[in-house]
Amino acid sequence: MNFYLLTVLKTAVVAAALLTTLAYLQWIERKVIAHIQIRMGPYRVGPHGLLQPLADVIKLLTKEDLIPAHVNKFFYMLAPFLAVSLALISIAVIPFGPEIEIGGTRTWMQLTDLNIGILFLLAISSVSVYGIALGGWASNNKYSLLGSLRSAAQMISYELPLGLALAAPLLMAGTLSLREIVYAQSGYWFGMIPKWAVFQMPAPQVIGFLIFLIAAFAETNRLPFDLPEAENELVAGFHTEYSSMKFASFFMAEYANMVTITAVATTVFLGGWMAPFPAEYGSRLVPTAVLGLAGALALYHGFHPLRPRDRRTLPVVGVVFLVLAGVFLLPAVQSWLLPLFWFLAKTGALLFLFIWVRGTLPRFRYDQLMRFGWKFLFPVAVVNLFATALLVALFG
Amino acid sequence: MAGVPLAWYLILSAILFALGIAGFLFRRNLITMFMSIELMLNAVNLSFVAFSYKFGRVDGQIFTFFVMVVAAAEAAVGLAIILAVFRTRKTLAVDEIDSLKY
Amino acid sequence: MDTFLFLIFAAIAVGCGVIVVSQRHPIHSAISLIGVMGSLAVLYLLLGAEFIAATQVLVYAGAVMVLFLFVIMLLNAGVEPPGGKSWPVRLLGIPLLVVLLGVVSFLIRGWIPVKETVVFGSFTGGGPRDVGGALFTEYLLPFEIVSVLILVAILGAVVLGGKEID
Amino acid sequence: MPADFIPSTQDLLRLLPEAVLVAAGTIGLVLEPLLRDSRKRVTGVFSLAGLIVALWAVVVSRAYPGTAFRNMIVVDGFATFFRTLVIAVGILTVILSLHYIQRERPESGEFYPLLVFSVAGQCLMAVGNELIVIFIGLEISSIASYILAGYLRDDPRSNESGLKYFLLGSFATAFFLYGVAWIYGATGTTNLREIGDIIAKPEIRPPLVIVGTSAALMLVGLAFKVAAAPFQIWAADVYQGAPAPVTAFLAAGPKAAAFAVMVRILMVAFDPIGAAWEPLLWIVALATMTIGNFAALVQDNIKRLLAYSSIAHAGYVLVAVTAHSDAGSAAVMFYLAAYAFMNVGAFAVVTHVARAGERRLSLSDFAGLARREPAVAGLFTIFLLSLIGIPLTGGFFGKFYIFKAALESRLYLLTILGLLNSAVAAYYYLRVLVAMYFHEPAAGTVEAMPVTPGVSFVLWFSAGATLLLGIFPTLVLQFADQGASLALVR
Repeated sequence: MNFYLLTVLKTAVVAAALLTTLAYLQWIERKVIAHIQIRMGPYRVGPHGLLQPLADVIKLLTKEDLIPAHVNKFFYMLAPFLAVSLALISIAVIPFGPEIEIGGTRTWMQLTDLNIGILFLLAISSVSVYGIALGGWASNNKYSLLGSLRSAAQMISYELPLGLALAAPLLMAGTLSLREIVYAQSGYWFGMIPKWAVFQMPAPQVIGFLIFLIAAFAETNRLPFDLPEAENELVAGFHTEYSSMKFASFFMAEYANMVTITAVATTVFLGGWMAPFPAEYGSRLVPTAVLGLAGALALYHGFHPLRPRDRRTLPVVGVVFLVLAGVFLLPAVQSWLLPLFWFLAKTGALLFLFIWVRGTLPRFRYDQLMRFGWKFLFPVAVVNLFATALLVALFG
Repeated sequence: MAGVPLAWYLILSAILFALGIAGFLFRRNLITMFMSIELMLNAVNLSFVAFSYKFGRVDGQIFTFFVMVVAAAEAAVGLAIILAVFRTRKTLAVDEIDSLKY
Repeated sequence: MDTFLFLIFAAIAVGCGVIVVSQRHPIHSAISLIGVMGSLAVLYLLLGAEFIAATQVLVYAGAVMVLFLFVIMLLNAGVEPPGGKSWPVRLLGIPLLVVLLGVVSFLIRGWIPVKETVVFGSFTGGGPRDVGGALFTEYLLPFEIVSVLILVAILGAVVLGGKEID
Repeated sequence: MPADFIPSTQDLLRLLPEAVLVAAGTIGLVLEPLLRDSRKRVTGVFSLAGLIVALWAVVVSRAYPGTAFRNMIVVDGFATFFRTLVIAVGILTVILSLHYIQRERPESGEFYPLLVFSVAGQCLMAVGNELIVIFIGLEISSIASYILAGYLRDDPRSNESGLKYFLLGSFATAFFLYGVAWIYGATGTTNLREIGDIIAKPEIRPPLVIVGTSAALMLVGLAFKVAAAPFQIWAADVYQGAPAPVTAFLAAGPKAAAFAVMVRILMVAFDPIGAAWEPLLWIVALATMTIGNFAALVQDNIKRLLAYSSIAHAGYVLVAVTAHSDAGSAAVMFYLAAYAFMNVGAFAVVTHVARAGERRLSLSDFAGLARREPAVAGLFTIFLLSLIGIPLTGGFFGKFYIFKAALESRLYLLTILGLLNSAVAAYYYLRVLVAMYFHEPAAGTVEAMPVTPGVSFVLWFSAGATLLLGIFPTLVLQFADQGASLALVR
């Protein structure tokens, strides 16, 4: 098939999937947080509030697009656009799976593979601070400015440990291309333990992974590091003056960053699309088992409903899950569905962790945040990198 | 396949360098003057990379790499100095910073 | 295609460069400077310097300019008052610079033959492997001593910008 | 990894002084936060020890002449001379600052590591045989100097000085770099010797105008660094505003290293096109001397006066560079050595007389100094006489060798103009002498203050060195002669 056509097709698929994910991620977050706080969460719009994201989108689109009189128009308009486009662009280099063949066409489950892939990601993430910084400045409001100054300082500070933590697994992979990084993590120790960077000899990157995760919270401005938008100190921080679609853009950017950074964590530390244990122990049956179990659970609750509405909705959900479980058994699609499953499962687990942490931990104070970043995280990341380099040089 | 003449890259570099000089000479805001210097350094980098292409070797790019490191170091120190000046004088206009005279 | 890309990004670079030096507000200058740096990164890609292109965005746009923006916002630097350097300086300076530029361009045109062209993809020695290899073998000494420079810069930033004691 | 890229022991020995300096600076940094505020001076003492060890390391690496790190650096007599010189200046500056920094900014001990790093950068400039190394050395030295000039950050004069030094220094760096880019484009190399070889062969030489332009751009950058006309504007403000010991350092160390780079670039890389740059330097040298001397005539602030005098002295040195000969290079080296001592000595006097906060800097503050503090005044007299170029001082032989080299290269007009300039210069130095010996102190002048041991050591040592160079010039001249001829070995 024509290269350009294929690329356009792939881009369309990825874009559609990503945007849907972003919309529903917010629904998932609200649900999860609600359950942590023993509430119901979105419930009204559609079954289990499933149509809530759609309603939100309609609301945001149709709201009046206010531009306050005192803002710097150009940068005020530019900032959300920058934020969202930079957040979305990084997905282009993430590999979701290996090279696959569909209908006689061979293609990679990745939009493009750069031999500077990691650098590209770091570059984009380092530039993405401008959206927030400019938005806050252009709003011409002291709270917004403070929020954006905080975010700039925070993102610069935590980018160092983030980059250093990323560098350590690169030493073992010996490449900057994300695709090759995943391949460097294929195989199993003793036929059992995956050779993911977190488990890889000679220098397992457990500490590196933790540093990366912590820094990732700061980079995405999520709790416990969401100081740029700390409501009780800064009204809403950098997006106080934003409404309607522009507000939605900032919102989307935050979630897109979250998705990207968890996808990077998966790719670099958790072996990307590689299964956690070998096929001969039945790893290819795991998706079926998981989905089947979920389907069975849904069916059970559907027949023993807690709420009247569950009687109608849950069985449908259960059937859908069971069908999906069946699909995973078809050999024709297994070659590309399985890697995708593992990739999404790992990314999803990390995203859940993000939400979980938000529901659990309190916010840091600003000076604590800075001190933690510079005086703890950064030195640890440096030591981790040195230790890895030493071990790789000696035993690699 | 016809490409772009290498000379165009070098002329672009010269234009940016000249713009940097102009900015340094005509602007009065310390930060803008400093940014003009950064513009000049960027112009130099473009020249290095273009020459690196000309010789088909990587050493011009290495030089660019070092220039970037130096630029980052200069930025850190320069902005710290500008902050210190602002702290004592509350101005960024270069002609108001003139206590050193006869 | 090459020519097209070059012309677009060269135009962006020059346009943003002009804005850098002509705008009165430092924020506008800073953002345009980021524009210059970004388009230079694309030109580096066209010249086959992938690693340098990535570092250009990472170091300049991602670190240096963030620092600039940060300081501008911190000091709340406003619009430069009109006037500026005396008019004779401008009247003399601008034509002088233009003439100088013309001479330099003429020199370059005479020096580099027009048939020496840049074709995208024909030089592939600028990947991370090549640059890294050169840095750690041939250019080991500069690579090591540049770390001293960074140490000095950090030290300086702390000495000059650190907390006030009183 | 190919084995030949791993530096050999010899390579490392050739880089020993720089390594020692960097190690000393780094350890000083680690030491600093461990010290209580009243004991920050310990880093100074430690840095002093490091500098002295580095001096020994220079002697060690002198025994291994040759290039190292794939021709990146070269250890020859020239390099050894300048390494010794800048380290010596570093030592004197540290001793001079021990009391000063304690008094003006006691809570911070980073001053000395910065100074040591700056010296390390200057050493790299002295040994650099490759434009990359020279550039990085230059930047280490410069950036550390910007910080040192603005070190008293709560003093508006000091941070103004740091700011001006920084802005114009970075501006100059950009020119230097653009020149480097062009010469790389023209020759395909940044190694000085290889550049020289390519330029020397007309059949493969790139167009002369291109080489000339790149040389000119690099010279613009270096002219800024040595404060040569027409790029001397920053020097007066920077030297006046910087803390007095730092000014002493700036006028001696970085300037000497920049001259080392200039001489090496001109003599090694651009030697074949001497005819092109000699006339240019001729004009620059003359302008620098004249502007420096005439501007100094009207100064009332002693630091500003010495700043302009420093510009004028850079002009004399440029005369020797213009000579474009072995003798000229030797004269450059000798003069810079002599100037370093008299300059540091003079600023030691200024440090002492200016007192806390550097408030007493005008010429009238020197009135009657001879009566109040005869020893200080006497030593200052030696330095001033040397700056004028009176026989029996180092300054005399410095000028003597410079003009001798100029005459040998048949620069008759420049020599005459230079001598006239020296005569003009005598006037403003004599003004200081007259004030010290014949003027009554202004009303309300403070009583004499004991000279601190550090300042006193620097005073006596510099005076001794100045006189020694004036009485036995051959001691250093031999050393310089060997170095100068080595720099030209092809």
